[in-house]
Amino acid sequence: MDYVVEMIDIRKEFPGVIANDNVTLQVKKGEIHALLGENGAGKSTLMNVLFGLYQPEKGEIRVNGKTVKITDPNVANDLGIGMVHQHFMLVEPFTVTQNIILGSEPTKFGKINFKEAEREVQELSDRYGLEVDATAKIRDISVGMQQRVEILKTLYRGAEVLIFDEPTAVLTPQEITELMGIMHSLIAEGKSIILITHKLKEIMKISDRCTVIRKGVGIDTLDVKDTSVTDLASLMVGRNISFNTVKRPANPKETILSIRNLKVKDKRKVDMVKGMELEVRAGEIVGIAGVDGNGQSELLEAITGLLKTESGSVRLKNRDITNLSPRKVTESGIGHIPQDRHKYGLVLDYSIGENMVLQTYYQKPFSKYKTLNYKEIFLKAEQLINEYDVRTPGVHTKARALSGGNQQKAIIGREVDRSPDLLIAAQPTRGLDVGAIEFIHNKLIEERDKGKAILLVSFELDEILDVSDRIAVMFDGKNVAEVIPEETDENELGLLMAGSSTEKAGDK
Amino acid sequence: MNANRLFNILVPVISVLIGLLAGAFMMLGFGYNPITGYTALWNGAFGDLYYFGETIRQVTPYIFTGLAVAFAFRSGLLNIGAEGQVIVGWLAAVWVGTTVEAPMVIHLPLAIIAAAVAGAFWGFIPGILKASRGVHEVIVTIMLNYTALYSANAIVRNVLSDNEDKTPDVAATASLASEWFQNLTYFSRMHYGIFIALFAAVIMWFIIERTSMGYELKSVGYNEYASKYAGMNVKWNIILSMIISGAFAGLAGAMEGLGTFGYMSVQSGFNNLGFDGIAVALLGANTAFGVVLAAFLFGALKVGALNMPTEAGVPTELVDVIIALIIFCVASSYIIRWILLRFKKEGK
Amino acid sequence: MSLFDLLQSIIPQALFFSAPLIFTALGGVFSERSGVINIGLEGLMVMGAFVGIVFNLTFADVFGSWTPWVSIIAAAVISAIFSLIHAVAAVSFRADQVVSGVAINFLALGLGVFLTKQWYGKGQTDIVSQQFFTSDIPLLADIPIIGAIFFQGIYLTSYVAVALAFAAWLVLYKTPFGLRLRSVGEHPMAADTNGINVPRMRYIAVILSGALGGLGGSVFALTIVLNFSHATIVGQGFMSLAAVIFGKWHPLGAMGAALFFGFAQSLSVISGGVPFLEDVPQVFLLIAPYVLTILALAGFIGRAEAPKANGEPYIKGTR
Amino acid sequence: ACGGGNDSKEESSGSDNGSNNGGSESSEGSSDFSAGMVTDVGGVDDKSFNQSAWEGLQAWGEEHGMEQGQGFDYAQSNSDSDYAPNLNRMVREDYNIVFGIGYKLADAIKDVAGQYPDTKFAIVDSVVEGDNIASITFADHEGSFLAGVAAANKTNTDKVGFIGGTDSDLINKFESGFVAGVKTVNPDIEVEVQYAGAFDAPDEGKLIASNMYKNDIDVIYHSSGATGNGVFAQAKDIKNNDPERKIWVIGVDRDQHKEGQIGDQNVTLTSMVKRVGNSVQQVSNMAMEGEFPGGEVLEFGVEDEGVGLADTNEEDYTKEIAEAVDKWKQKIIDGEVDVPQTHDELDSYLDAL
Ligand SMILES: Nc1ncnc2c1ncn2[C@@H]1O[C@H](COP(=O)(O)OP(=O)(O)OP(=O)(O)O)[C@@H](O)[C@H]1O
Ligand SMILES: Nc1ncnc2c1ncn2[C@@H]1O[C@H](COP(=O)(O)OP(=O)(O)OP(=O)(O)O)[C@@H](O)[C@H]1O
Ligand SMILES: [Mg+2]
Ligand SMILES: [Mg+2]
Repeated sequence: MDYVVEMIDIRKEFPGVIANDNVTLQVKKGEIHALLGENGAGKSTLMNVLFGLYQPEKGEIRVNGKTVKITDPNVANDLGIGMVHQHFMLVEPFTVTQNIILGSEPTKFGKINFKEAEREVQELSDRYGLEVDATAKIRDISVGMQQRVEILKTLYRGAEVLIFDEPTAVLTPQEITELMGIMHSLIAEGKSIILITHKLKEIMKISDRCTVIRKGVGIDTLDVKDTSVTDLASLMVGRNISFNTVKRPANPKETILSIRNLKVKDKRKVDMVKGMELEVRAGEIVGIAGVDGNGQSELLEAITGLLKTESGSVRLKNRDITNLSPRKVTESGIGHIPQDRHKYGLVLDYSIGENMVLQTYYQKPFSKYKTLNYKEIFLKAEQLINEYDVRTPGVHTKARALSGGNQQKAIIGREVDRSPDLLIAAQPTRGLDVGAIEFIHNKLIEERDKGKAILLVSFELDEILDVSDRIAVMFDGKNVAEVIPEETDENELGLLMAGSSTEKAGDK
Repeated sequence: MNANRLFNILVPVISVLIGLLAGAFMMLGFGYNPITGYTALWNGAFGDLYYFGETIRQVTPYIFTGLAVAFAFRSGLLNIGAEGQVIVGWLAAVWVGTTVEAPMVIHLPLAIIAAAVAGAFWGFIPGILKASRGVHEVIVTIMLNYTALYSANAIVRNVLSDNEDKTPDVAATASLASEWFQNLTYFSRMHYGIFIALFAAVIMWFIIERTSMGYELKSVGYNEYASKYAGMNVKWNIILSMIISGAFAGLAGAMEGLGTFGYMSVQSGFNNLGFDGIAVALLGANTAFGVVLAAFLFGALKVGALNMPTEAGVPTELVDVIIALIIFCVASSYIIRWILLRFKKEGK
Repeated sequence: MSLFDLLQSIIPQALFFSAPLIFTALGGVFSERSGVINIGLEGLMVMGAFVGIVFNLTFADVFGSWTPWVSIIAAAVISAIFSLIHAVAAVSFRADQVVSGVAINFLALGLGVFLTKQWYGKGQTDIVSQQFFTSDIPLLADIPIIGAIFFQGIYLTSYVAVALAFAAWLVLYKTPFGLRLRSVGEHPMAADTNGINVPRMRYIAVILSGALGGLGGSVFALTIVLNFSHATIVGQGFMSLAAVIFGKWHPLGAMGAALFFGFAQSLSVISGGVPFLEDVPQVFLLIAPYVLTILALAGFIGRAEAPKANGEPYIKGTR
Repeated sequence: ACGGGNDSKEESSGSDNGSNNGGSESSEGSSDFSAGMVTDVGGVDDKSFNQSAWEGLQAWGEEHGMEQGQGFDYAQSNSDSDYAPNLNRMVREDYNIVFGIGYKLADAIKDVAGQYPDTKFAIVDSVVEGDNIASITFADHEGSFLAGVAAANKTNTDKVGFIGGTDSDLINKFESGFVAGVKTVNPDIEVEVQYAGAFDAPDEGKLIASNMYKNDIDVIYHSSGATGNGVFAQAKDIKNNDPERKIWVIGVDRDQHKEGQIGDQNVTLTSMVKRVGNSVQQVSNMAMEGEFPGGEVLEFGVEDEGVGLADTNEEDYTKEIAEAVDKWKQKIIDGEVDVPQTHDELDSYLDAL
């Protein structure tokens, strides 16, 4: 009856793919409605249809009971639908205000009235407690604040229904908590929210109802209070999922990686790593917990040779590898699953087969006398694709055409197969669905059990707590505490990551 | 995937047809008989062995500039500077050809290598600026074109000649000219360079498709971050790509300096070999084999065009318009693919 | 030569030489700010020169002394229409923009000379009878020193160019249109989700570049060359492109760069009277603008950041 | 019209060529004779000697009742690499004599003439050796000398200028003759010489001219092809602002009177005219009559009106000037002055003054 938004029997096709197949979604006024599904299930597509970016082949959309045709985002805006996209839609060199007013600028004599706009933005920000600086440039503000700008954008346009597409994937635990607070205050103002996320716990915590999509088909809509995480997961994947990563206790041996007093500046010459100490031993997984921006990326880039260090040393199996070139580092026995798989992990325009030898193409048997042997290359690729369950039409398919999860599996296959002494995994499951996450976690543990050293960096505490044997907390460029997962919890970790009471935690 | 192959062939073919069709309509519109016009074009390009020889003569540098542009393209760089690289290559070849004395086995290769090195150097500048300072290669190469033009003119006039408009002829020991070809083709200027050009195409194919170097170059072109992550030297690959590209273009200059002309003269403007090379590369889908085919087409169009005013009264510029339209079509291949897909769908 | 004499001979010349470059470079700024690379500026200038001259020759009797002004407007209009080809290819057909620009250059020259031969029966037109003339700006010309340097013997078109640069700055940085145009060049998808019609903005920008390139070409033809042939525009478009980049994609920057080129050019001509430059071989002065641009790009003017989406076709729904 | 000489044979044999009386051969034979020319990159409408040559060839065709494509024709070169194929085309279409217009074609003529010893060739503005080649040259320096005389007689400021295209031997010939002419009349007159570096840089031409006029130079002789357009543009602009200002341009190659028209005034004082057309017409007839001057160098100088000054601008090119010019012209013809052709010759000429 009092649905604000109804999408009925929506069908959307892409060449070769039916992204949405008669999906129905009904959102009540004042609720937080979660949308759940595996990677590629069709969630973003459905929301893009609602926001007017795509036109459905079939189906009906009603807003406040009235049938509408949303031909472009302007129409959606006019209907009070706003969207916070998975990948932020912000113009980096512009200010916060410019981004917010873009497309509906207040003018005076034909000129933009920036004063007026800034005042309005600040007012709106204060009203919802978003704490946004209206005059700052986007490129200078944190990811969390960027997301609040996105929210402001929708509010500025008078959105009554807000769509959040995986808003928490890029946020720190603290920011996630803040975001949930913001969502609650939005609901309190009478807005409705559609939330896409893979994090089932979040859904349980915040949403009222939940719609599950599987492979483009709408499966069910349920009241969240009547269900459980396990139920949701099996609905989503279509089979039972075990959440407690099963693993035997670690059996650490000799030291593989040892980092001493490492100092690194980032590309803008800002000190990011300020005296890092760390050891990783064979047969253990060391997790680095920490809020984004505390030097994790720079630490990894320094280890792998992508960034030059200022001082200190990195030793691998007692060999000094400080400031070696990336290739030398790789050859000395490090595998690296990079944080940004599209930017670093893959050459998207190469076939998946060619991507499989990105680290080894110049070695035998793939290359002899500097001439490539494609037979060997594709043979290897086939083997890895089978072994790591990479779902692709074939080795000649471009990496670009694979879904995120499968791209990630390909990278992991490539890196693990080289059997490095140290495997660095940075955010290996970011944005992936539970099925893929399970697979990857198991792989990491399997490698550990084979006696490899594993360094895991993640912003997701669940992951850190589930997978690691030992946790190093990184704050302000330093290793501020080391804890054992069994002896700690999210709360304590959260505090450590925020840099508070290092001593107290150290005592423990 | 097979369909993709088919498109890759269909798109250039359709583009050429559209270009020629548009040219025909233009002739009709201005009161010429398109059949007469194109017959004149055909005769001017293939009418007899002389014209055929001249066409090959024109094709030779086109293959080189096409390869130059295509090679850079494969590693994500747009070499608008083939024009200037041709000029410095030409200059270097003639310089060696006119000032060095040596037996042919040394002299000719030396002159050719000089051209390649000069072109490579002219490509190295935008390469290193891009690699070390992130300066966009398009703008640097454009600036270098003019720099090459004016500098070469000054050198021809003041260094290689005594204030004249052209250098002396290159020594016979450095000449690519072939009496045998000339006799065969009623004294066309076809020369041995065509073999070097075809060989260069094979080299390019081999480097790009079969070597780890080619793998790196392409990888850097697609994604320099991933390449760096994979341990490739991104900067060096950018430089290398421009060096090889420049060397190809420099060799086009050698073809002119040692083959077609046998000297270098003061150029009042660009000879467009480099800019035409962009069209050749594009039509050839940036592959070595495609470049050779496209070079034949453009060579024939250019040489055949000269016959149009005399035989059909049609201004030669018509061919420039046709070539421009072909470039548009190939560049807009997306829309051709789209239409083809539509046809295919409806055909089902 | 005293400094005053030097300035008085250089500045007005630099201004007249720069004006066509300023017009065209402003066009380049609009186009590239919207995310469409425009290597075709040269061709747009050729088209402008062609139309400007042909119009002038044809309608000199009708418009009398107003002919040059009407001619450049006609040139702007026709070039704007001509630039649609680039817009269609680059925006709608997702063509490689650099390549499409190169094709524009070929097409303009081919078409221009073809039509000239068609209409005049020869490869170049006659000299126009109604060209632009310099004049002294009333009042301002009488200001001591400054007047002589800046306001005597100046083409009005030079001032139009300078004024347009400021207008372009206003439009790009102070109006909704400008904000939208720049957003389209930086992050078209963001613009799209904000309800901005990306293709339309890009079309408008390219058409503007056509109009301004047409102005540049016709002003060049009607102040300097006075007829049209294959050699009327030889590199001025590429110099304008250099000015766009040298000027960091900013209208005032582009103007500054164009003025700098004009300055270098006129310096190279009057070098004879300047003690230091006297002994420099002419070729060095000839290549100076190009080499300086390279050097400037290489570091002396700091990092010039192109609009982020420059050169990328916008395809709805891809990431 | 399609086809070259081959087709024209049959067709024109039926046409009326009774007016064709210049030939020593039969009228049937004379209609068999055909002449073609290959332009340099300037094209037949370059307002310079390509055009002049073409006009000459057309006049020759008219004289013998022919039409373009049937008895005479031209081939246009768009780039330096087109010369050889164009010459070949002409030969292969059985033209009996083929002209190469401009020194740029010298090499191509040399090659092609060697390959086709049975065809007659003529090169304009250069000297090429060969039994089947006639070299047509012009005494540019003599004409320029007269231009210098005119300029010296006209200048009120005692400063004149010379703008050259490229600093080459050919243009130095113009410069030397001009400077010699000026200094001969009045050694105190300053001559400023500047080269634009190109024949197609009107912007450079305009800048240079602007600078020269600013420095009180009042007569500029340009020998710079299309670069000269800029010189005329500048002169006309000055004239427009200040109709009283006395400044002039001296044109080159052909009468550039039209280029100088501004309102009811004209800034073209005179032009150093090269009558390329005459020479082409003349040599064609010689060839047709079997008197082809193969292997010879024909220099067309002031004596045979090959070069001279245009007197279209009656108002400015006064009787006094004309008389002075005529006086020196006679001295050249009589061999009293030996006009310098190079910088070296100029230096010794000036020393001897
Ligand atoms: N622009 C597109 N072109 C072609 N296919 C697309 C496009 N966008 C999405 N798809 C396809 O539609 C399906 C649904 O994609 P969608 O992005 O909606 O999934 P999702 O549920 O949002 O996944 P994720 O959780 O990874 O964000 C996928 O199979 C995908 O391949
Ligand atoms: N150009 C394309 N052609 C075909 N399919 C595509 C293309 N781009 C994206 N897709 C499809 O879109 C789907 C959704 O994208 P995907 O899920 O990989 O993004 P993601 O998981 O959100 O990754 P990330 O979070 O790293 O951006 C994938 O299944 C992929 O097949
Ligand atoms: Mg999604
Ligand atoms: Mg995703």
